[in-house]
Amino acid sequence: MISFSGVTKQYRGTTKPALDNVSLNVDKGEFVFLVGASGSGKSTLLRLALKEEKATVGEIFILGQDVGAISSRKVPFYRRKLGVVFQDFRLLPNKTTYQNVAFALQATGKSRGFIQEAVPDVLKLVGLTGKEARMPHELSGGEQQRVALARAVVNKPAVLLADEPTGNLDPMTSQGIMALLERINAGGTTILMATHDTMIVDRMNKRVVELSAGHIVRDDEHSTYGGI
Amino acid sequence: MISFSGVTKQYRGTTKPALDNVSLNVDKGEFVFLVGASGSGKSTLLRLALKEEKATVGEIFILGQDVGAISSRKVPFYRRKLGVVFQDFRLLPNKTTYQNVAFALQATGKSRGFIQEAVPDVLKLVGLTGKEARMPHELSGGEQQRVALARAVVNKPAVLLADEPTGNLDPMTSQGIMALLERINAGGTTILMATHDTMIVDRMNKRVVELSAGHIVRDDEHSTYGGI
Amino acid sequence: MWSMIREAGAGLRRNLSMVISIVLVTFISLTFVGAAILLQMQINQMKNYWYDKAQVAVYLCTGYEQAPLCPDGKVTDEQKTAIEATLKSEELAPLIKEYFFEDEATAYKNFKEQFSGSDVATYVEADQLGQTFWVSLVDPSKSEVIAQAFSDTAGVSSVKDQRTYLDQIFQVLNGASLAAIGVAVLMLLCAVLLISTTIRLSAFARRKELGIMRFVGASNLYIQTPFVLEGIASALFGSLLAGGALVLVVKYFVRDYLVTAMPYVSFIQISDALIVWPVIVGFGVLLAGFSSALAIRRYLRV
Amino acid sequence: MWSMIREAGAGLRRNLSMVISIVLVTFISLTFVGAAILLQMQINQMKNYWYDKAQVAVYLCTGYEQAPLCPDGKVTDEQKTAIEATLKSEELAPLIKEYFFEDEATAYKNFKEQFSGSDVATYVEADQLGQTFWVSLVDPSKSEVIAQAFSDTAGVSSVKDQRTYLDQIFQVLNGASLAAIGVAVLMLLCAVLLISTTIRLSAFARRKELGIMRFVGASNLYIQTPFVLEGIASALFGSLLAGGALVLVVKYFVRDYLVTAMPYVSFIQISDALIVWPVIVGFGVLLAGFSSALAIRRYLRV
Ligand SMILES: Nc1ncnc2c1ncn2[C@@H]1O[C@H](COP(=O)(O)OP(=O)(O)OP(=O)(O)O)[C@@H](O)[C@H]1O
Ligand SMILES: Nc1ncnc2c1ncn2[C@@H]1O[C@H](COP(=O)(O)OP(=O)(O)OP(=O)(O)O)[C@@H](O)[C@H]1O
Ligand SMILES: [Mg+2]
Ligand SMILES: [Mg+2]
Repeated sequence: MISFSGVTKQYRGTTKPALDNVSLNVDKGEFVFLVGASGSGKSTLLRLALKEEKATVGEIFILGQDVGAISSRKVPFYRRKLGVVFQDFRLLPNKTTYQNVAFALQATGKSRGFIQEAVPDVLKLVGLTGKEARMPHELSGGEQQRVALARAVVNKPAVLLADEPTGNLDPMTSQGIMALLERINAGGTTILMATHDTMIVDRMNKRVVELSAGHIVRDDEHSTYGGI
Repeated sequence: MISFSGVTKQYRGTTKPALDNVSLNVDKGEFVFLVGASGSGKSTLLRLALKEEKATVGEIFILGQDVGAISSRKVPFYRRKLGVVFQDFRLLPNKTTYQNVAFALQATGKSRGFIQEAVPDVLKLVGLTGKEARMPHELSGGEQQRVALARAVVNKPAVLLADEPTGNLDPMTSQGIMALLERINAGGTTILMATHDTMIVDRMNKRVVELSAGHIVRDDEHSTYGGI
Repeated sequence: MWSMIREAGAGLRRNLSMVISIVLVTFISLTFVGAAILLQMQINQMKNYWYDKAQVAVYLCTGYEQAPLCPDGKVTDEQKTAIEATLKSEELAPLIKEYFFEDEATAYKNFKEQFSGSDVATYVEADQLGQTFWVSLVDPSKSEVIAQAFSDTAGVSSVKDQRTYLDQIFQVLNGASLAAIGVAVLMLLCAVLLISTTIRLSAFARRKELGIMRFVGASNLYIQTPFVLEGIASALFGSLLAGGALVLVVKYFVRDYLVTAMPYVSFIQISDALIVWPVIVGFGVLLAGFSSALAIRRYLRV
Repeated sequence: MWSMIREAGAGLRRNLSMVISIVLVTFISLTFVGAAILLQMQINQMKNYWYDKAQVAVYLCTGYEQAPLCPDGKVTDEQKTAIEATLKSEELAPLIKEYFFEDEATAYKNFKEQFSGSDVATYVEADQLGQTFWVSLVDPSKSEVIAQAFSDTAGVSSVKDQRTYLDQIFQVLNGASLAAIGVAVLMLLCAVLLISTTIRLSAFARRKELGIMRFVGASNLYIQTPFVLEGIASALFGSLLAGGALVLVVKYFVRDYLVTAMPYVSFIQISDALIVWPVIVGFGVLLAGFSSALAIRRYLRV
């Protein structure tokens, strides 16, 4: 599903690579935590998977596609097959819950009829039924992240990339988001999630990949944050 | 030196005042900590003192001047009598240490001769002799804050306002900045410093004013952060 | 599609003073482009009307000429026959499409008509105008040959190619249209710069939204279209104004004023301006479309 | 001061395409302003030269006139004496500054000079031009009185006020300068909008620095001066170009071309364009200074 082989990424103007000869395989339906200190390269790995950046060396295959070989014209079509969530939600502040989710579908050229069916469904999935007309600032952090999740999964992507999706949330709210992610994962979506949150990793008991200064230093099934 | 009487500040578009009927007197040469939870109004109080914002109700006298009555044309001349430091240093990234300090003097119309005398003096005071030609990104956080402090005191202001000046620094470095502030205070400068840092407040044993939701809830001489 | 138009409208409102500038600059530049086109049309019109009709005049002696021109006084009938023979000669005949003889009475009638209202008309008498052979050439640019053939012929006072008068006028009109093109090119350059700056400002204001569009997989076309529409809309307004201005100029200045002031010149019609209008609008829209597409593409390339 | 100029230079480089636009727009607008000024100078020059010299011509009969004008043929000496008496009469004398009599020989000489190079010159003989009383009026606008006084006088063919010819020319020139002013006003509006937008962009790019300046107590003057300099510098360049363009137009078009083409008209000199240059530059600089000062003041007001 996701395969990195010998991937190195060096940002222009830096001396040390952000990722250094990383190889990683994630199978269909897996739930993988990406952990590591700040600056260890977690976000860089996700950005490469999204083709927001190009790998300096190495090959990345996602959903059977050679990510490095996708022409810039094809990138949007590739990204539609992925879902993404970020720490800072990235909602449009002047659009309601419904519009924020619908926007992602409009932008990918979906028909009005499809949008009118899909959006309420996904909002129900994330538990936001009744809050369709709220603006982002009228929602709590956890609710905003649910909107972002709804937007990410409304296209039914096979892969969901999450970069510290609970970073701005308190433990209770984080719990709710993780439960939701687990449900999405149970539906067959492969999830790759970067996080700092020890508690979450420890409770979930999933595969953990640890990065340190751009190297993978640990890759354990059913592990905890600090555990071996 | 600094006197707030019955000051209320309500930002436009908000329902709760950020400061609510605050009265406070600071004498010449005092060192006062302003503590309180996030959003309690510490920065707002300092901003009112700087006349960056106007009080909604109440009077503020600083250095014998009625701050509310200063015409916008006179504001720059008033500000020259104050020194200010912030958590994020606010240095110009494309100017050296020397230039960052000299800039404050140029902007207030000081002569070239005066600048050439005053800047090395103040850099020696903050312990940056030898680093005059460094750019901000070539300095550690503590050193950057020293540059900001040098810039704040180069005009020999009678009052120094500091808004969480150690907020971005580790405990060791904070210690150095606090020692420097104590030295400046010993030279006769009145200091009003907003902070979150329990350790610093506890060690310094100075007057502590605590804000909570815009009210002064404590005002003790020689106190600690949590103490009564 | 509808949402794209709304986005473009919001962008225009955001940068109102830039948009006004674009409208003004495209208005002025395209007005000058249009003026240059209309001047060329006017030149063509005059060429069509006059240039092929332009003949070589072989003026015969009237007897009133200044000393060296006609030593023998007024042209005699023998001289006239000789001149006509030269026109029919093997040498000249193949070059000449046709010629006709204008006698003194006809010349006077034409002269009176041409200068009616001018003082000169009252001074000139029929016999002063004299007789003329009007020669139409197969190739009107070869008038030199006729001039040479009659340079020393007795009874001929002078040979004049009417085209030399016209060429002077055309030269002035051409100069004016070059000047108009010069102003237009500078202003078009300015329009392109302004459109691309505005598009970038607009993209900067919407950078957050653009970022979201990109990671949800919006196609480049979807992302770029509102910006291109925005560029086109502002230029469109300017070019419509320019076309309108040209129609008004042709109506009030050319048709109402010039046509009355110079009744013997054939001027362009309002219909010509109406043809130029869509040309100008199309040109403005294309230009704006290209420059905004280029600007947004460069801005969005990471 | 030096550092302010450096700041302004950095600001200009940052918004290069805006600055180029400002230069082009001020260039074009001030060229048109200057052209309007020069046209007015030309009108004044022609007025000075011709308008006060403009006289009322009382043309006497030559005998060549068309039927109803001079039923008695050529003017007789008695008629001339009567006409001169009317000019000296109590009624007319106070209105007349001076008059003089032009005989046939002088008229012919003047005519030849004026129309040298034209065909008309070859047709006209001395006795056709006839004799004329040239009347200069105390108030040149009162020519009607003279025309009425001689409307039925025997021996007078017609009375013409030379000013009527001039007024037509002036009307066209005035129209041209109004059109130039129209273009200039639109472009100046555009320049003001562009300058204020650029200043705001510049202030936005330097907002961090401006914040620091404000809390260290920099005076408003110190903060605003670089922005005003920035606005002035870009407009200055455009207005210098405009002045240069006008001087070139006057040199190559007016002095070299028109003066040769129309030797009897008095045209403006290069020195006139050199006077207009500083006027235009001053105008451009003031405009830019005001609009950037206003823009930065509005931006910095919190
Ligand atoms: N656009 C960029 N240009 C240059 N260097 C970058 C860029 N983005 C990241 N880096 C550098 O690459 C390294 C890895 O950064 P990355 O953001 O992947 O870390 P991270 O593990 O996500 O950290 P965090 O937990 O703070 O989000 C860091 O040293 C960072 O400074
Ligand atoms: N410019 C503003 N407009 C509207 N509300 C504001 C503005 N600045 C501050 N506030 C509000 O005023 C209140 C007090 O803010 P202030 O920044 O003074 O708190 P603080 O004590 O400095 O907090 P912190 O420790 O986080 O810096 C908060 O509720 C804040 O949201
Ligand atoms: Mg990260
Ligand atoms: Mg604060």
